[in-house]
Amino acid sequence: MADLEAFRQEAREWLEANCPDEMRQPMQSEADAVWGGKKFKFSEPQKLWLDRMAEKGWTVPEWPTEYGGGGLSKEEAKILREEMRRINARVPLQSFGIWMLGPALLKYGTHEQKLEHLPPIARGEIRWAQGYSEPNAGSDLASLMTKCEDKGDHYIVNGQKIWTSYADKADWIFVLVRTDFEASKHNGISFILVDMDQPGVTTKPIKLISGASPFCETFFDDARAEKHNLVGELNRGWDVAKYLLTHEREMIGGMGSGGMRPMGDVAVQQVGLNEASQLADPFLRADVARAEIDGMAFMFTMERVADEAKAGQGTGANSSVLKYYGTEFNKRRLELMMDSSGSEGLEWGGEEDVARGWLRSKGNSIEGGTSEVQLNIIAKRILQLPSA
Amino acid sequence: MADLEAFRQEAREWLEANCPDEMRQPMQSEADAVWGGKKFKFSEPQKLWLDRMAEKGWTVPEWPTEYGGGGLSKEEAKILREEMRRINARVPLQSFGIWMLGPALLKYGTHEQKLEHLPPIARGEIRWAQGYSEPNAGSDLASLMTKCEDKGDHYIVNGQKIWTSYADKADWIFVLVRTDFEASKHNGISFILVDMDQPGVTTKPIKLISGASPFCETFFDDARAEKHNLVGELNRGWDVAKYLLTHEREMIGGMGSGGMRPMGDVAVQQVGLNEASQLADPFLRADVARAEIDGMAFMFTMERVADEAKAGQGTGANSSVLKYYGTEFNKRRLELMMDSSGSEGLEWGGEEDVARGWLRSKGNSIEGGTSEVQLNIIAKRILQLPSA
Amino acid sequence: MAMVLNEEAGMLKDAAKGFLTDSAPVSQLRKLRDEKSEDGFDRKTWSAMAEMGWTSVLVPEAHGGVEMGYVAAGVIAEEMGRTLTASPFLSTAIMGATAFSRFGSDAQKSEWLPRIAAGDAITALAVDESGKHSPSKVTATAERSGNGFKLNGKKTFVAEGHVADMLIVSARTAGSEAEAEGITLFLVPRDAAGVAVERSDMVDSRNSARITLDNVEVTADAVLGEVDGGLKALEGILDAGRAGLSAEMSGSAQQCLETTADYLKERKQFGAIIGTFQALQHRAAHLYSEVELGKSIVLKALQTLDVAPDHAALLVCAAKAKMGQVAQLATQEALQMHGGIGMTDEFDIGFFMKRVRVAEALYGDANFHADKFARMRNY
Amino acid sequence: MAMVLNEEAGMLKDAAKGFLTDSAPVSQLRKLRDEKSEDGFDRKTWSAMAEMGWTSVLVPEAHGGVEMGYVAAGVIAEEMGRTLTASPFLSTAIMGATAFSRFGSDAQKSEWLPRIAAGDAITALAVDESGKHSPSKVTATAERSGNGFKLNGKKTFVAEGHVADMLIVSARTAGSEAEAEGITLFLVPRDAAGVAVERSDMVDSRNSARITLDNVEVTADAVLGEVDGGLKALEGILDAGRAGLSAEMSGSAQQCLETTADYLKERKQFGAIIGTFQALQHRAAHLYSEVELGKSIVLKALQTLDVAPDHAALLVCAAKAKMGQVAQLATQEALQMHGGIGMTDEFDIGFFMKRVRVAEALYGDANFHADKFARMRNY
Repeated sequence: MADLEAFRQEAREWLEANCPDEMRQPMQSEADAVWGGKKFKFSEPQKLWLDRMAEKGWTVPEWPTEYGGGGLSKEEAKILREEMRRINARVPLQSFGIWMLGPALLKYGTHEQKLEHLPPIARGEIRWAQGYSEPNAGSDLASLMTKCEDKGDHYIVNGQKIWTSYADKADWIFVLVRTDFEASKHNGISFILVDMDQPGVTTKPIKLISGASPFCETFFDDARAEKHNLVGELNRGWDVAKYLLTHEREMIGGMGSGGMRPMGDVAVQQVGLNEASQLADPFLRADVARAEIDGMAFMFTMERVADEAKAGQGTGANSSVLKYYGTEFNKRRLELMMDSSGSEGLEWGGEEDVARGWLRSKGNSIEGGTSEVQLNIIAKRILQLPSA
Repeated sequence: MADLEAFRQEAREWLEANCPDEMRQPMQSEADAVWGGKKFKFSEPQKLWLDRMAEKGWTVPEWPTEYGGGGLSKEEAKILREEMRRINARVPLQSFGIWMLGPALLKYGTHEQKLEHLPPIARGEIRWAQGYSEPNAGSDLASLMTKCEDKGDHYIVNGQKIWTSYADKADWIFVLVRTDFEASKHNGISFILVDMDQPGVTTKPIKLISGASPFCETFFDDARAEKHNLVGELNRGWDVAKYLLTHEREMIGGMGSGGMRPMGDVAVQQVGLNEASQLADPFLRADVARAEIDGMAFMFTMERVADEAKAGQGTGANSSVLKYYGTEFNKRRLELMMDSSGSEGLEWGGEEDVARGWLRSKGNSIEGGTSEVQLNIIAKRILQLPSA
Repeated sequence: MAMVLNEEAGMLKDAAKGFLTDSAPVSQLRKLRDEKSEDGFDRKTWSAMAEMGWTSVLVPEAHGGVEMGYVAAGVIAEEMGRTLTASPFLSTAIMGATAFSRFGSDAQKSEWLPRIAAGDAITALAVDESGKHSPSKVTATAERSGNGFKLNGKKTFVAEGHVADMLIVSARTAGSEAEAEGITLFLVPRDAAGVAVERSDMVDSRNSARITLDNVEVTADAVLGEVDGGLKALEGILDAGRAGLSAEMSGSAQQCLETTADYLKERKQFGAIIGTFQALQHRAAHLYSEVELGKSIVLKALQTLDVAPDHAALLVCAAKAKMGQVAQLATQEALQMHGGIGMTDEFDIGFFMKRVRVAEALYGDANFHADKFARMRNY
Repeated sequence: MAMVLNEEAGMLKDAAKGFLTDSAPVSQLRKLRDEKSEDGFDRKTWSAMAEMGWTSVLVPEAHGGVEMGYVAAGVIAEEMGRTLTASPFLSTAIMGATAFSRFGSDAQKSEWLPRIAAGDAITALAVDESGKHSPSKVTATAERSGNGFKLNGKKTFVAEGHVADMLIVSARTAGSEAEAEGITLFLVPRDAAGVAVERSDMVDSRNSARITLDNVEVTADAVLGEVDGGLKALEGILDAGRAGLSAEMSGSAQQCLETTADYLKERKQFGAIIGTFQALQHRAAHLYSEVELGKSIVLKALQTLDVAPDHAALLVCAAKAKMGQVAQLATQEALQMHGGIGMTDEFDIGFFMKRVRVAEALYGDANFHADKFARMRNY
């Protein structure tokens, strides 16, 4: 305990001394997020803050120091987060490398793979994309057909991925490929890392109904991949993919809560109160109150699932409950925000732009495993209902 | 048109002269309904009214006169109903014979069968029960196993039926039986009429959660059926059954509307209004208004489906929409009645007894083909979605 | 009145479907959006509609119209909902024609109805002043000034406001902000001095405008209906518009349902046509049932506008509330069942989702109408 | 505080499940109903509960209790919800103990808490006066009379009212009908002169009574908490009861879900186990998710009652609203998925549906609590 207090003191002093003032202001929009990578345009304070944090290993506090991490314990990492929040320090680096590839490499990668790929992630030098879905393999991810052939000292990849987040801004991509077309669906898949800086890899942004293009189509046309960049065993890539999907599910499910303005407050601001000090639209009031109660129950469910996991109780399949309920709830929340905003919320490019968030939310229950897939998982893994 | 006016005049005068005063009072409860049959205890005015109406053939106004009907046209029958409503005349006779067996016999029966069975139905002398469901053939009605064997000059029936409405009060029963165990599921079924006044047929009432026992189990133990009482072709009973199910579906679906006190009125009476003259429970108000709107839309859908049928438009499968929505709506309506009534509605044997109606409504979406079966039908017949 | 389309309406429906599918499909709206059309609708298509008599569907024969009625107008609106055709049909052929034929003076009728019938004039109703619809909440003022009135105030969410020739504006001639009495309707030419119109960029890529009135002078002839008693006419015009929007949403909901059912019959996942999955079948079947209910209440509302317009308010209220809810369910289910492709701008589902949201909000959303319904039913 | 049961609570849960499943399953309630038990609960079972320490779970150690807290009380209530065990646990061990330990005078504590702990006394809260719960709507009166008070009025929906030794009654000492101020709580022995108790025949076959107070005289010592300021204590006692009911409903919902999942694995229709039908799978999975949410908010409410009872109101409100809605969904889905057999009295689902409806209505239904939640959040 004394050690932890000492760590807190040290962290506090270091942050106070090293976090630039500009990095202590709340982010104004998604555009203020630092994603890193070769193509990223840093502001000076962003770069300074990232470099200083990466130097300490604190962009990935719990990773081992030899791979660019801070080597902190869970408790220390928690203290670091608390101290960062204390001064409103921004997260120095967001990345799929940190959230997704990193954990997978730490679990399934070789020492050499970790040494090669983890430090550049921690320093924000390489930005990663995820190559999972294909046009004919959406919910049924395992039916993917992107082909990876063994050419002796290297692999050649051919095929098309879709829904690759920010692929047009990424440097490398981790890809699920089929390495055995004879094996049963789940058994011929491998997990491989591909450098996107080659002619064989091209990307095309997909414009969404929200007007933004956070996703791309990614084409592999005789793209080369090195043999040492195969993660896990050949044809056993599905294990890695499943491990990652669970991570992703929790990440997306969690969007249904936290950090958002309470619906009731937004509604009051938009619609106003009547003489009885109640929301002037009584039907909206009923919908908002019921939704806020559900949102509260969902938030505590996230907390409980985490606490149960810590205590070694509970079931891993609960991540499907969080993904399902969290994304459906987020859609409902944004429908209510639209109800609150009336015609103002229907303007395109308005200041608050609730409409774009509303439209974007519709994808939550599709990406990372649709709601239908989550319900299948709950029915089968938790309720143990039989398959047809 | 002149003929119709003459008919109206004649009907009006006859009703005025012949409908007993007691039969012009609204029914106080389900117990006032006249079901007829050998075991039925008539009050004097009930019997008088039934006999007079049966004499005119007006218990079944549109059936042919030779089978005990009134031989009226659709238009005349409508006028008769209007004139009866004008003086609040009660329906002289309710019966599954009129609603279900009659239409089936008129369509599938021989002249002899009609002559034998329809007039006693019209006069309320014989009360019929329906023997369809079996303990292991609920939604999957066609998997029924009640056996009917050919014994030369007669049949012998063995097996068990369940959910036979008022079987303990009925005289005869129309039964779906299996006459060919080799044929495919739908092809070995026959439709047969069985006299219940024999030792081989016994009944046992089923007590429901609502406390009432409108249904029975019915046991056939070497029960005898006459050969001339087979309706339709041998092994083609499924056609008759399907025809009847459509009738039943519409009947049950229709319970979701008409003749009931508006939900809003009930809620106001129970919960009261606030200073703004709005229902004092604002959440209940929202639920009730939305439900009343749905109820209105449902009522007009019944009207539209009927008008489309008259005009030769529309699809027969729409009866599944009415059954599905009508019964689900009725359940919702009664949940709202319970919400309105609070603890008073939770008393058992209270005057209004909303609780019994509430519990009874839960069966609506099960009997006559579950909601799930109706949705299957809509998906397949109307939307033409493929089978697995 | 039987709840079926008569032969005339049936023929109109076929003709409308044919024309709109060929000449004004969703791709036309997409093009107008992508090319940032200033008009926000296609004038050639609008002229063709006028030639077919659509602009005169509610104009009395005496004023050059075909006077087919609200059911017929609804048939056209419904088909437009299927193709998302952008046009001033709602603002002008439905609401403008209703305004003049039901509430206009003889002079106003003679001046405007023939022009509407001919497709020569576009009208727009300027009612809302804030994000939420509330027709009696009027702060725009009209002060007596000489023989006429001087108007001041702001209006928002004015459909077709920036392309209209004539604005129908609600303003307060007496009473206080939320009072029902004291509201008057005025005819204000869009190019009158003191009128500023700014087009809003809406999520559905359709026309909507903010309007500012700065000492706009009009004569006494500019009053539509009664001075101080304008709310009745305003509600009459709005109800025509609400019924039209309900019919439009009905068309959109049907289109989304059909497109989705087709997709379910094609798309394969997990080695099977996804339309064989019972969970999706049941959701599609439930949606079908809801769409059927919506169609019924909309038809009833339109029929009532034809035969007893003064008694149509409750039904219009129910229709707008129900259809708004059903159409949103339809777009949401359509998008989810299409999966990722439904999220792309390239695909049409997003256009339906956006337009339905706007149509749902315009002239009162489902909550507004359900609340009004409850009040009309005395609870 | 981690949202998991600690070891002690976990052991209590196992013990409770074992005892209730063996000694007080649903068949006990059925028997009590069929035999028209006058008590409405089984006194032997109640004594056994007292021996196991359940009646003292909220009684401080100083007064002979085990003082395990609200989470522990909730664990017992939840298991009772699984077996539908009828007993005065809620009225006495939860609400009676809360009333005296949090709001009683020293004398009241010393007199009543040991008796509650020992299972020797049954208490009942008499708050409602009409079909809908509204604690501040009090018309029963208590007039000063000599050194004490004279009570008049009627109460309804009093759980355990006809078997209670002591009634806790809200009455108005000042103010008008719906005012928050002016309410006082009184301890009124059930056998006091002027008290008439009539048992109501309830749909859940559990105990509920109508109580009439006709010039009932009590001394000043009979006041629980503050004169005129009794609403705070009343809400405190109610919140304990509401949390207990929420835990009970959580148990019932879980039991319905599990029974249904088991049935889906067994029942065959159309040549297949019905649990393979995806539509039913998705509905069961959705129900599972809702039950999980309900469990979380109930646990949080109970934990907050333990650590910060004065700040638990909003969470209790949310828990009762959410769990009421979830438990009703659970009983409705269970019945529908069981089909015809679920409708029979012979099967247990009906008992769950009936009890959940009563538990949902008792001390405020989901609408009451959602409305209160909105008011507490200032909208």
